[in-house]
Amino acid sequence: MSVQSPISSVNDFVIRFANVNGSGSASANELFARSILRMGVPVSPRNIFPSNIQGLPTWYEVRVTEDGHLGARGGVDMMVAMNPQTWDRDVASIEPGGYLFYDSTKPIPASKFREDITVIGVPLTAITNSTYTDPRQRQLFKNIIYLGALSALLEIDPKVIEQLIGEQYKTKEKLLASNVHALHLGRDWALQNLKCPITLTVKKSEKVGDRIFMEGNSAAALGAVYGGATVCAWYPITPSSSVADAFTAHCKKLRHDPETGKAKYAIVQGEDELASIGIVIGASWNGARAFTATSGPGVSLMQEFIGLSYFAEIPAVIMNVQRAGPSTGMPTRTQQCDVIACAYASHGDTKHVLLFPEDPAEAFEFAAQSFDLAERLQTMIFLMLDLDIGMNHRLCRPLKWDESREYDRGKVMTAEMLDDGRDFGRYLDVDGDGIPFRTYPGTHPSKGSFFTRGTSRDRYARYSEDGAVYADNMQRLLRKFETAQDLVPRPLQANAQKPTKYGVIYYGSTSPAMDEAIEILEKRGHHLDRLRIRAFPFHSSVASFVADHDFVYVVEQNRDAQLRSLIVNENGIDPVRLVPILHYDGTPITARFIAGAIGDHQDQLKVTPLKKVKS
Amino acid sequence: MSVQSPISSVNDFVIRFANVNGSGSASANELFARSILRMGVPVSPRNIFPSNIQGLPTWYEVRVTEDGHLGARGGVDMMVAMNPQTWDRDVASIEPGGYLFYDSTKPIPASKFREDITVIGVPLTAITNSTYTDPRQRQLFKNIIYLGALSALLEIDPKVIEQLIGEQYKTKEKLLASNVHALHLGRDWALQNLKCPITLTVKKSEKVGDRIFMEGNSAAALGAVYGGATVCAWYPITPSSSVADAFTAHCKKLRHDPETGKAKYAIVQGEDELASIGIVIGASWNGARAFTATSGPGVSLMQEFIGLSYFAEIPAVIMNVQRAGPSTGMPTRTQQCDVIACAYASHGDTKHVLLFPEDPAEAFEFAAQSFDLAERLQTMIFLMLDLDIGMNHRLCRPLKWDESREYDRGKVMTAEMLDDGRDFGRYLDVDGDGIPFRTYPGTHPSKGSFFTRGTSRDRYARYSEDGAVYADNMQRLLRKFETAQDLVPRPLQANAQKPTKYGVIYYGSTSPAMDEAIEILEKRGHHLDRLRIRAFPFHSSVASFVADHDFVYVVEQNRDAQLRSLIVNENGIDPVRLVPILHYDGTPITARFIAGAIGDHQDQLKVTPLKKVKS
Amino acid sequence: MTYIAKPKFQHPGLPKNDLGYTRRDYEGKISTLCAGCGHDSITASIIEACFHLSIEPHRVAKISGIGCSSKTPDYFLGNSHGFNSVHGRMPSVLTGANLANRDLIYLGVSGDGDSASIGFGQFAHSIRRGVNMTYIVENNGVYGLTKGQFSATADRGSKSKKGVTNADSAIDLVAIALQLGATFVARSFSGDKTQLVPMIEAAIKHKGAAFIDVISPCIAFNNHAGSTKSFDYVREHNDAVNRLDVITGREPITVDYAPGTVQVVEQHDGTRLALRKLDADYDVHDRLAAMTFLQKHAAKGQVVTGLLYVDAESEDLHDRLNTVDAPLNTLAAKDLSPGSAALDKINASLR
Amino acid sequence: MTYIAKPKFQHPGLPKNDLGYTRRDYEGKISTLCAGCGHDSITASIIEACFHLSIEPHRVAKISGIGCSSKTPDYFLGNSHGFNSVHGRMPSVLTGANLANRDLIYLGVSGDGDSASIGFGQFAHSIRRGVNMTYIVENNGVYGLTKGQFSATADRGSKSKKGVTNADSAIDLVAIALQLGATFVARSFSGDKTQLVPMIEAAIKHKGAAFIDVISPCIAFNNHAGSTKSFDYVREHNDAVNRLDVITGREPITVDYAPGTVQVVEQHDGTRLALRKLDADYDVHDRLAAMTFLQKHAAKGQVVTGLLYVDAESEDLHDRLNTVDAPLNTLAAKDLSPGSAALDKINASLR
Ligand SMILES: Cc1ncc(C[n+]2csc(CCOP(=O)(O)OP(=O)(O)O)c2C)c(N)n1
Ligand SMILES: Cc1ncc(C[n+]2csc(CCOP(=O)(O)OP(=O)(O)O)c2C)c(N)n1
Ligand code: SF4
Ligand code: SF4
Ligand SMILES: [Mg+2]
Ligand SMILES: [Mg+2]
Repeated sequence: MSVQSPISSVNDFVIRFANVNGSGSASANELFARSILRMGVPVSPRNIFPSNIQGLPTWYEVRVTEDGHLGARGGVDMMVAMNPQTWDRDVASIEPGGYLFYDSTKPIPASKFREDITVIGVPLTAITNSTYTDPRQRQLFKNIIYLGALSALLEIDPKVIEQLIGEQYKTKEKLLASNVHALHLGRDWALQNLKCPITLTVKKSEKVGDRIFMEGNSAAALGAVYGGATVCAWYPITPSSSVADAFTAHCKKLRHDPETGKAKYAIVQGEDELASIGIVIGASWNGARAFTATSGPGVSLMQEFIGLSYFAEIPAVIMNVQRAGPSTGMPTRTQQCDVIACAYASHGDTKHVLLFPEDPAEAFEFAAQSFDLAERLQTMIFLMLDLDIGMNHRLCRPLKWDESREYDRGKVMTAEMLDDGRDFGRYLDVDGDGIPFRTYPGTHPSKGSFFTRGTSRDRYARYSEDGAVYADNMQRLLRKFETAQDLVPRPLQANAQKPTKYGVIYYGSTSPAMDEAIEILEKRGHHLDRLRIRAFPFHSSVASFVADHDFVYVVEQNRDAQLRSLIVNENGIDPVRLVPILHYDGTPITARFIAGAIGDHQDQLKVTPLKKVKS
Repeated sequence: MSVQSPISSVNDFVIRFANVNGSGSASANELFARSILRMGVPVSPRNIFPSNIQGLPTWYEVRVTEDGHLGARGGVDMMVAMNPQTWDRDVASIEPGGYLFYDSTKPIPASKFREDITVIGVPLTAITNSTYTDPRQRQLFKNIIYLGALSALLEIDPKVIEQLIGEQYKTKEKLLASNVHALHLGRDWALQNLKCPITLTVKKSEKVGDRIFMEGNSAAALGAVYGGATVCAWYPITPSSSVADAFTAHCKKLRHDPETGKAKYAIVQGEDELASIGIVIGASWNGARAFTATSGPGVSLMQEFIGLSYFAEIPAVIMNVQRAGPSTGMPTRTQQCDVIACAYASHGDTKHVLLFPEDPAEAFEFAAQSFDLAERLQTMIFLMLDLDIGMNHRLCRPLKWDESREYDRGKVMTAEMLDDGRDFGRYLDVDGDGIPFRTYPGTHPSKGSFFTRGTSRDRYARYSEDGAVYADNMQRLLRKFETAQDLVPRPLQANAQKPTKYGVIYYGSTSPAMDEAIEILEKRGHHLDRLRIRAFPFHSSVASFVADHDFVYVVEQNRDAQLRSLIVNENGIDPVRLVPILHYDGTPITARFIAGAIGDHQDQLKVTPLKKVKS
Repeated sequence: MTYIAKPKFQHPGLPKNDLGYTRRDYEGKISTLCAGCGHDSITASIIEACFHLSIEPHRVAKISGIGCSSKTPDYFLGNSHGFNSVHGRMPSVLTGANLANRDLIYLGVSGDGDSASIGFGQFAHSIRRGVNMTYIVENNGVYGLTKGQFSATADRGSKSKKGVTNADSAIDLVAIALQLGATFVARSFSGDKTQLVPMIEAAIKHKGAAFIDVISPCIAFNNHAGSTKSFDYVREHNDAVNRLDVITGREPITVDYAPGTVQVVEQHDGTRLALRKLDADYDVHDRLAAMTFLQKHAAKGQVVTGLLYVDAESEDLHDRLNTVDAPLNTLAAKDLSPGSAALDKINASLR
Repeated sequence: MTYIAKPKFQHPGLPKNDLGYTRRDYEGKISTLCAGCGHDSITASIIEACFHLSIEPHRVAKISGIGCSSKTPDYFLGNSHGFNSVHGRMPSVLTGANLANRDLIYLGVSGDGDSASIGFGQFAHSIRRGVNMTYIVENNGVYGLTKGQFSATADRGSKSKKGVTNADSAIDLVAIALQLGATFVARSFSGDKTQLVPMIEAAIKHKGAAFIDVISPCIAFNNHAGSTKSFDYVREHNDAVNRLDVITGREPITVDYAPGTVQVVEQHDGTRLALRKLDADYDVHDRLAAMTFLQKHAAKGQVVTGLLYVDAESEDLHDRLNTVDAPLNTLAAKDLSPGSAALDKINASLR
């Protein structure tokens, strides 16, 4: 075997499955992850898939992490190499001392292996073909067979897997049995032919607790259900399509009138993103809660409508599941690269509210809240998800809903109020918060109607091209944006164990990698206070946080340090104080990367005089 | 008359014509401006028109300015009040001691006038109706009649006007004669019935020199003709439509093959802005020089394609004639409000080149240059015009063209080069400047072809979803953007007469108002060095300029200090050092406004400690 | 356009409709369009139709894109909410509005540039979906507001005011609407109020996507010789297939029609459309025949007007989506939020 | 899809065309589509057609939008430049490319989502303008690349793989293309290479907007019972009106056709299309009849295929714009810049 001693770990390793897409491996791999979870051990799986439907390489990575480190880690301790196309790359990516698991049916020349890893061959094709004849069955059951073998090698409780299979095929007795059979085919072969277990093992634990395992897109969609969204218009685009799919599924279960069977929602697949956002704006204008889900190219196409939302003050929600840009970019890779495109979306002077959930639980909460914010602020709210939390299952705290919660429909003038003689000026700042009253169409036979336009009008929505009237309105919109600062989710601060002059700002899906990086950095002797930004515009505590530290790192998953730009620009902060830490190759950011980049910078700091540090 | 003594001035006053649009006043008013110009006295006219076709108020303002102050001044010395709709506003806007010229055919109650102005009534309708019977003739000639009366009052040489009429109706003898007749009707009435001249007069001068009088949109279009644009695709939108109109007109005159009569250009009115920019991108991809002209809403719609241009590295030119935003905004008002929308256009990490011409002469030069830049840099170039310079006639230096100038077609690999065995990688940085070679479609039977996409690909344009490959490309694009800094027009610096710690940065149409403001400020004892930015990305001299001054004002015609944001963001400058001076009511910025805002701030500086100055 | 403010005073003797409203109650702001613009006549017809139908004026939502035509919703139904949205996107905004509240009447007003050029996609898809709306295109063959460029409905070979000949094939929105499954398709002429008013009434009463193409000459830019959208041209080439009477009440049809000359169509809500045939062979229920008829006459340079097709059994987008009867915008947290117990179940299923 | 690299070696005995190229010279990268995808058959037909026409492989520009279909230009004509642009915008990109260089052959490849949903406007307007191109829609009734949602060409009442019934009216791109003035309109089936190959050849040889709708089943998401775009469904309902032979040389038509069964169409460049009629009454020059025929058969659930309409006298956008013969992208400063003397004159006129 290898000179290098094998990596030894209980409940803390990374295993990666290299497959071909369309081969049915996804469900077997997910079963693998879930079975560990059921053993009480936290896992964090990630799907790395190509932008096509069938035949190209795809990977499924599972980080098994007793300590609950849910960020990507980097490196692979065990590779399940099922794709000859990517064999070389896959073998190369294994950590020294790691394991290679492969289908040994056909002999593979020795040169294709490595000296410093442990190689485990299982004749998967042979086992499969000796049992199954149907080609599709062969393809599917081979996956279950390797799962069985792995359960033996890693000491995963087969009962747990059986139970999961049982849940999956509740009503399909036959499929259930044949899957269990395949599982044991693999397991038995391994137990009989290999030294089981290896030095990577799973041991029952209690670390999962009451946490749930969910995709961010599904959580956001559920948030929209709870938040009272009734109209969803969307256009398919990776990685956001599953938001609409999930909204449809949730609504089918939760939103039909029990008596009539009728739907308390309307979902329209638009002919494009312009139609989708147009439908959302029309519905919101007319008093329904409406949203769309899209990704970068869609956001680009929606720009004109986003400006209309800003200026005509129409509530609306866009869930932007970010992928690598620019242009078509890498549709199946993750980034946080639309921060500027959303914050300042549309031509002219505009600013928009952004929410940055860190995980599915927050995606649920913020999604529900986004409708309150949209209606309160009468403007566009962007829920900034990304592929990493949107399309991957992530362990998170259980979702909660306060039974007594009412929706904040914002300032809506009713027929009664109009009859009471309330002065209605659609763009009148009655309360000094920049937020005017609106009326729903059809409210009152003779009062409160107005003509909505994206163009020149006065406080009473009457047409006006007067410069002073225009400037007055633009200033009010700024006031409204200031009001937003205190309504959106506040940043969360966590201080280092020791007082420190250094801070770090981060947001969204970077969260778990950041938490883990802090631990690594602390071990390296670097202490940092943390601020997780959860929304734009920034609460005043962001500026204070920067003011309280000599340097603040801003960790982002984009090239151009987009959030940092916003902080500088909106809070008047000297950019030299904000050090960008940027990860933008389309893979999820890792603790190793963050700790490395910040650690190096901190080390340098000790030798470089303050002035020379280039941001 | 008035207690206030009348404003007295030779060759330095502002006269404003208040009319109704569609009434044919525009050409008479332009005749007025041109006649003064022909007397050698600089004028700066501005059209203030509504977003409709007929029947709404419109104003034409002429600043007569011996000193050559071509910016808007603010205030009105003489109002020609031809529109009863706006009478009250118009009368109110006259400077104390100013003049009101009106149609006295119908008596107007005394309460409708002011004490502190000189009122001049001419029974225009009566004079017109006693001579003409046809309603359209009446409408048109009334304008010429007031022009005649004004010529007497202001001492404009009637010969000059006659000559201009002659040029206009060269081939239309009859129209010529009747216009001259109308002119004298008005002139004679005034000479006989009024005290002529008044205290505002025009006197022959030599100050115009060899300057020309042109609209920026027409100049930019001519620049496109000289710069070799062969494909223009556009969609009508105010205030940019006249770019395409002018390009059509120029091409008709200058770009037909003398022998065959065939067109050396193709102009397509797209069905919308998405089609227009798509056509431009397709044409540029295929090796033609192509452009579109649009305004804010169009820029919003083009965002996806702009990202494609950035990432797939397709040259293209967008002439953005800015109007007041956001959303539909005020289509007939001016702003510089799309700076951010263009600089960071599209989702994902993107940056684009912007050019900021100050007047028609520069619009011509930059337009021509934009095609060289687009092809050299293989990216989108925005020519940032605005309504103020785009749709108004502005006096500027004559246009020049170097006969020997060749187009810079950038790095294009030819069949010969390919046959010579040159390594062709579409996205290969062969020269370290970030700019790769491209080939035109159809170049070579077996070499140099490639597949263009807005998505994942390597240096040889082969499909790749590899993270390292992606990041490598994104870094090269940054390098290319750095290269752009030294290719785009440099900022122009003008230092104060005395050494000063203060500077001011400005750009585009703000230019003449800024120059004038400097004079005013100097009189007030404030000395400022000036830097006119002419392009983004910024040349290194921008950062040095800021570094060389304690404070730098950044004068802009938008609400959100957009250029200032760019300077801070791209040059890492402490925002506290850049003081925004913002004018954004849709009217052109004035010297009075700038001098007032900067002057006040400077005055304050003397009393406020540095730290407390809020940007 | 005149700048004299409209007097608020209503003459007590003004005729009232069933709800007690006068025509004045259906008017809006004073038009800022050019004097003589065809669009203003359409505005007048809309006012007349709504008055005649005794619609509650505030129960209409008026939605438009951008253009002279799209400005008109400000000039009628002043007590209704209006939305002058963005260029070419009226259909999507209207679709959304309709989904939010199925109880209002939706009037979409657009121009030919708005609907056939930039908005052709949205036009098509809103019709395919069967959105319950009255979709009016005020078709002048040019972009009025941006000063007279050809739009996509300009006929091939027709001349612009500046003398340029249009080389592109025209889009006939009526033909396309038929092709795309609109359940009510009509064409009229802004100069023919007798035809237009009942047509608008019928469209409003129609359930589903009702499309009316109204040729509406642009006085300023497209009313010259060589144009096929001028008053003169349309008057000369107008070929009306039928005349419409809309009968809303329960009373029997009293008007006397010569036998065989009338086709009566009963719509969902009981409204009956009495169609006096001008072309004897024309059957408003035959989509295919309508398309063929149109093509044939178009080839001869004729402008076919009238109610061209109607499907009385039409359904709308709400039917297709099976939405609840209550307007979605009236549902509150108690109707929409599944509650914490349901959430606990969901949590449990995710472990 | 297979991951084994295609061998570069060409068998010396491979058949060659007039220019000496083998089929291999018209191939591209290895397809990454699903095994059995209809689109791959279209790719093969394009290769065959180009080989047969003896086109210089690098003188074609291949332009597409986004989708599985839009990926295919990478899989044929590897020596041509290709442009996989943005979703739904192939037509505008192609139009621009065509304007820049009238000497290349333009092949636009799109999907039904790409052309009928997001790109419906661009599809329509490029056709109205008469852009000289071969516009192929690889029509599977779904969005393949985003995993099987209905596109706008999905028939009303047809079922998705998940069992959802499509409620919206379908867009028939062929009918719309006819309506919009396309001068060459055809439909075929990816499974019928004998029909498709000459059709592509004829389209390439056509001057003007040539549109081909190719039903191209999606193996992964739309090949089930209930779909009207499955292999089985199309095979069963295919109703071909004619079969085409393309004769490019000067030689007389040698194939023997029964008298009265063939219609010969000569296109601009002398290419003759010999149309063997399968439906005796069908006249490819009658646009109106074609539309009627289509509608009637569509109503019966039939998928009409064949060359449905051709105008041999067609002109293209360059004709309409009267552009010079030399490709615009070859003009240099001396051709384009009017020079300083002209500028001095302009200056003088502006004083
Ligand atoms: C995105 C966008 N592009 C262009 C414009 C400029 N624009 C305003 S109205 C109009 C055309 C209107 O034509 P049509 O719809 O026919 O209306 P009409 O004025 O003729 O009634 C255009 C192009 C705009 N407002 N928005
Ligand atoms: C602006 C934009 N919206 C959405 C997408 C996502 N997307 C990629 S392909 C596609 C649909 C393709 O369908 P179709 O054109 O029918 O091609 P097929 O895959 O079926 O061949 C969509 C919606 C995108 N790339 N760009
Ligand atoms: S420009 Fe034409 S469409 Fe617009 S208001 Fe005037 S006449 Fe009507
Ligand atoms: S998903 Fe459908 S269209 Fe896409 S490659 Fe697979 S079979 Fe073809
Ligand atoms: Mg129009
Ligand atoms: Mg498809």
